[in-house]
Amino acid sequence: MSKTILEIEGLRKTYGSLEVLKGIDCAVHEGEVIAIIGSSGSGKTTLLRCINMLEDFEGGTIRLDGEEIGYHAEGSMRRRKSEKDIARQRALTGMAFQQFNLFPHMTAEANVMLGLLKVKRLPKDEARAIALKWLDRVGLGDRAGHFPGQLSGGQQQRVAIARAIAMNPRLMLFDEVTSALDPELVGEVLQVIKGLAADGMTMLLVTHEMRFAYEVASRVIFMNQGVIGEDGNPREMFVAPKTERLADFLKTSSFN
Amino acid sequence: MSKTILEIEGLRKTYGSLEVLKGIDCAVHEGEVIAIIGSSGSGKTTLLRCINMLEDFEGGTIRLDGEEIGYHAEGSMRRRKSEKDIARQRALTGMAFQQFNLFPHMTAEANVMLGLLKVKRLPKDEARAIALKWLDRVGLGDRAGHFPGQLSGGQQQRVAIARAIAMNPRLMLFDEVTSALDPELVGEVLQVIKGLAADGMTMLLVTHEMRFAYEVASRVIFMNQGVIGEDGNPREMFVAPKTERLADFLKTSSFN
Amino acid sequence: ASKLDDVLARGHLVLGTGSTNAPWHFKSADDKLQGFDVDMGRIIAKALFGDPDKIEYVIQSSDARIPNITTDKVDITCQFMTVTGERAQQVAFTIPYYREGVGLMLKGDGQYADYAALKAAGSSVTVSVLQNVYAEDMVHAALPEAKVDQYDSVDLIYQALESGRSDAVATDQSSLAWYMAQNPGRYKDAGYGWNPQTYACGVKRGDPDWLNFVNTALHEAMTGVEFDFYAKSFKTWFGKDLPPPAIGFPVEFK
Amino acid sequence: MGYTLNFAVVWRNFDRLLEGLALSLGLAVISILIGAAIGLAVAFALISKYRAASWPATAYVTLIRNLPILVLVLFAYFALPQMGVRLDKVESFVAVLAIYSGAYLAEVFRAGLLSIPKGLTEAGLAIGLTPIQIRTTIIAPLMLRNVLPSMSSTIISLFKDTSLAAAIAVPELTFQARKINVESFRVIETWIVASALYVATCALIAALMRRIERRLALPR
Amino acid sequence: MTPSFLDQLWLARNVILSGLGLTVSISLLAILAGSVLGVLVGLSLTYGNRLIRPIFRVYTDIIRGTPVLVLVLASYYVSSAVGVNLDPFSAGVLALAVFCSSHVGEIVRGGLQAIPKGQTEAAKAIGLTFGQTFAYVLWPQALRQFLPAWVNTAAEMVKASTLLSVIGVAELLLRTQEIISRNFMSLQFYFFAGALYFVVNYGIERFGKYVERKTAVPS
Ligand SMILES: Nc1ncnc2c1ncn2[C@@H]1O[C@H](COP(=O)(O)OP(=O)(O)OP(=O)(O)O)[C@@H](O)[C@H]1O
Ligand SMILES: Nc1ncnc2c1ncn2[C@@H]1O[C@H](COP(=O)(O)OP(=O)(O)OP(=O)(O)O)[C@@H](O)[C@H]1O
Ligand SMILES: [Mg+2]
Ligand SMILES: [Mg+2]
Repeated sequence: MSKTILEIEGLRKTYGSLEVLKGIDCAVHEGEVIAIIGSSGSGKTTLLRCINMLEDFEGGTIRLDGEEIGYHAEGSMRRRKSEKDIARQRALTGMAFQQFNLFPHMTAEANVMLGLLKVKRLPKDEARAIALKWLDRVGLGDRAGHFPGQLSGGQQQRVAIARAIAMNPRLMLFDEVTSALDPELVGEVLQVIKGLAADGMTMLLVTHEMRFAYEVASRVIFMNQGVIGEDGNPREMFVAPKTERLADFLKTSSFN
Repeated sequence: MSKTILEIEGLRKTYGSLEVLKGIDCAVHEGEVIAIIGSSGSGKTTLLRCINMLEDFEGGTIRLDGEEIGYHAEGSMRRRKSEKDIARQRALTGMAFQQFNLFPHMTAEANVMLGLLKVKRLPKDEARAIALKWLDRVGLGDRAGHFPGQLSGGQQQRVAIARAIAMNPRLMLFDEVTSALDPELVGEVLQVIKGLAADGMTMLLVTHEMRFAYEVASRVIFMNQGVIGEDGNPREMFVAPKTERLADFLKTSSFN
Repeated sequence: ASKLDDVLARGHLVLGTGSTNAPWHFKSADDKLQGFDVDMGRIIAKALFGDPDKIEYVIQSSDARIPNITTDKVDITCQFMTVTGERAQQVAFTIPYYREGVGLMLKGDGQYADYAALKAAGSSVTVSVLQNVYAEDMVHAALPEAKVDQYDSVDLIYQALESGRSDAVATDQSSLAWYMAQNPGRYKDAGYGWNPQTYACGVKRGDPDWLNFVNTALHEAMTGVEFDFYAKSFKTWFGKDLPPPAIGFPVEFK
Repeated sequence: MGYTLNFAVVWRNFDRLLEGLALSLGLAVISILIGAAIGLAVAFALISKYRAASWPATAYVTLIRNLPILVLVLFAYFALPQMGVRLDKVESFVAVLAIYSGAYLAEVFRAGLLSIPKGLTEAGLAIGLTPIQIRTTIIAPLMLRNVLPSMSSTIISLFKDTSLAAAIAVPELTFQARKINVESFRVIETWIVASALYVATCALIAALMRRIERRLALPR
Repeated sequence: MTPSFLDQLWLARNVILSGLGLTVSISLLAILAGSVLGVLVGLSLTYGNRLIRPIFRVYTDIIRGTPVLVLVLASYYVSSAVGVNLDPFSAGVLALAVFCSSHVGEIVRGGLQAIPKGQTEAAKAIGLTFGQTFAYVLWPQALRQFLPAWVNTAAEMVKASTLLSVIGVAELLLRTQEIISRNFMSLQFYFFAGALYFVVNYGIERFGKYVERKTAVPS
């Protein structure tokens, strides 16, 4: 098996008195495409947000290419890294959100270029070339000058993905990127993700589309009440779930 | 065949220079459940909106139980009816929208009661009883006092349907009532619609869920570029489309 | 050191006054400050520097008269300040330079002919006055039942009469005289005067040298070597010739 | 510096300040209530698709909002009688402040109206409500909730504008303060106390508005 | 009457113009300084820590509740009490700027808080630091959002500049009163001044609309 990109050990996260992640252990290898499934509130989103340090977490470690994310040890103490360090680390992972979160005051192109210019500090020409390349890849080469308000939901989501990918991240995180879309537009976005998978991009994707998880994922993680309930090959898991929980979940989901 | 409820003749509707409905002819009989399918922009929503006079239209007539909707002849002229008359006619059809459009400052119960009180001018007790009955029917008897912000999308959509149904309409119009919902919540709403169909409610429903159209509809209308492309029995149409257009459409849709 | 020394060292006088009340302190058509109050300042400047023009004016509203003295924004304020005991606790008043009385002005073609008619009309009369010390009591001393409306600028009390908001204006006779002279034939004096008050300049308390100097300057303008200056100003703003002070025993010690 | 604060005169006249404050509040409440009614009607006119409604509404708002209120006060009090309209001083000030509030609140309301999704109107139409019923039962109550935060500062400004009534001898707080000033010359002391009254009242208004906001807030 | 008003107006033209000029410069300075200060206030209100936020909360609440006239008097007299001898013009501009800052502060806070949280998160996710997020993502969006309210405040500053007449700044209103005290044509000159104020404010309003249009994001 290829190199380990992401290593999560004993990850714990609470909101007030609510323990949302109760100790997650998991390793992700280069080129894997992992679908994270599970019922609402099981902690899928929270897991992705911790990996990208959009949430602080109380316990455990996350390592990206061997480097600890967000915290470092100081003696026996655990200290949050500086905002600057964290910003640098965040740039190593790309994230696409359910609500797209495009910057409404910038064109598609400018949305993609922002990180390249300000984080990677590329010269403008180079940034533009990369932005256009990726907008092209997601099928929006002709929409580079459009503002988010002028794009359909599916197009906006594709720009958001291009924005994340253009940073050349080690790891892409997708959080239900199709669930705010009309069914007709879902296809466009799934197509883009399939393309990335074919390119060998390492991806973690939270999804409700079991069919899609089945088709594209090399591995499936089933989250259940803050822990990993099952973890394995989609063909095996979907056909013969080991736990009753997963079997129930698959029954209510729109897979069959 | 039973009594004709709705008769549409030569319906034409333009937005500026764009002709969206190019002459629709169609009759709906009591108790029919008609699924309207067709690609984006084909005029499905516009058709429903014309039936409910949410849009003025330029040509043709729509009759509900024999009474012309929205317009009346004055000599050789066609005149828009008074706002009051139109409001009365609108109350004869119920409509549920993709975006629910619940009134956020009213509880579920108050949402349902509003039309009963203000349009039907029922006494408060009676209105409340009817509202509760319908909320119960859609499985939300225990949520009557909740505000829309406190309900899930699926629950909100069910309240919206209850709000329309409670007015005891002759005809229900549904415009993609499930497409703003997370896949997990879609089932709840479809269940409610199936129940209404079983009760013999006459319904027109625009949908992207081919499976659902197949299961519940007694008749399917395929809209294509502003006209009715095909009209018939779902079993026949889906299995052996007569036109190439419909065949193409079914191929790209998520039916199979 | 005394303010007197400061002023002399500075080379000009800082005078606080207003700019919107004729004939006391107002602007000429070519935007020069003028009026009787201004001339009092000029008399002091002349006594200081031999040049009445060595003045820096600080324009201030009525509200600002006292604070500007107490916070040293001005050396002296001459701005038709009525002398009262209460005020004298906060600033030091100079010797008075004018004695004012209140008069009543009516519209020339108005409903009321004179003071007697006003008084007879009782409470149906409204009088407009400038916000002032005991303005209400002042009006009631002459017209016990009249309604009183107070405004914060002179033009508005005239405006009130003009637009029929009031039936009479009660204010300084000097101001009325000036106004009637500017608008001949439109207004008339009701022919009654009362409520004497004196106007004096004010300086900061606790500086006897400065107060004494200013008093001397004003005194000598009213009775001594600068009498011509004072009399000329008096004639300009009040239209009256002053008889020269009697020669011999100083009148103020009689 | 040589000035010592002495509040004795102010306390002696404190009841006059309070009377003035009461009048200020009265003026503000009446004017703003009338103004809110005007503003609501004008706001609907502003967003109307009929030019016959939107044009006069726009003209009204533009004209009134860009004039110093003092000019309006003087106009109503001194110039209107010469045109045959004669209101007494309180009436004429209330009329002016109401018209002035109307213009400001109309803008506030307009913004609120624009933020209400069109779908709600359509849902109302679909159950057979008339346009008027939709405005009164759905749009107005929702809009009011939306605009409460921005209304609070508008109302505070309008309350403070009651001080302009002093110009036409309405004995509200500023007028009383000035009267005490000219009588006693204790300008600094009087203004300290008067403005403390203004600040306190404004804080009270703001707190009240926040309370209404919380009361009307929709559960989620 | 009419011809003589025009005569008087002609006589007073330079005085009125100088008053108008002063009014415009007071307003511009106050708006500029007040906006810069107000942005700082707004930032503190939005992002300040537990210590800073209440301080600025109290600051804005007090300043907003105080009559501008009192701020003007206070700035003029208090400044001299603490030994900074401000001339009336500077003291007046300072007072207006402080007043302006309390309004702008609230406006900025409102604008920033109206931006969906997702925007910050998306910016963080591509690795922008807080400063960059603010500069490229939050501020430009907030700016568009609060422009209309800011224009209102600017117009309010013009109207508030009249209060500087109390400490003797010869702005348009005081100039007008000076003219009136000479010729006693109160209404005519007040209304003329009103018309000039209208022109200035209307100019600001048009300018605001223009900037709004210019910066509008197509949708
Ligand atoms: N900011 C927050 N404060 C408090 N609780 C939160 C917060 N965010 C999430 N939670 C809670 O944490 C739990 C896990 O949330 P999370 O969003 O990770 O679930 P999820 O698996 O992504 O669900 P979904 O499929 O609905 O998106 C839920 O119970 C949720 O209510
Ligand atoms: N208010 C409007 N102004 C102008 N054009 C409009 C308007 N509403 C709809 N259209 C246009 O009319 C056409 C038909 O729209 P309609 O919403 O009826 O399509 P639809 O079949 O419901 O599509 P979808 O499946 O995407 O909902 C589209 O081309 C649309 O762009
Ligand atoms: Mg989630
Ligand atoms: Mg549609």
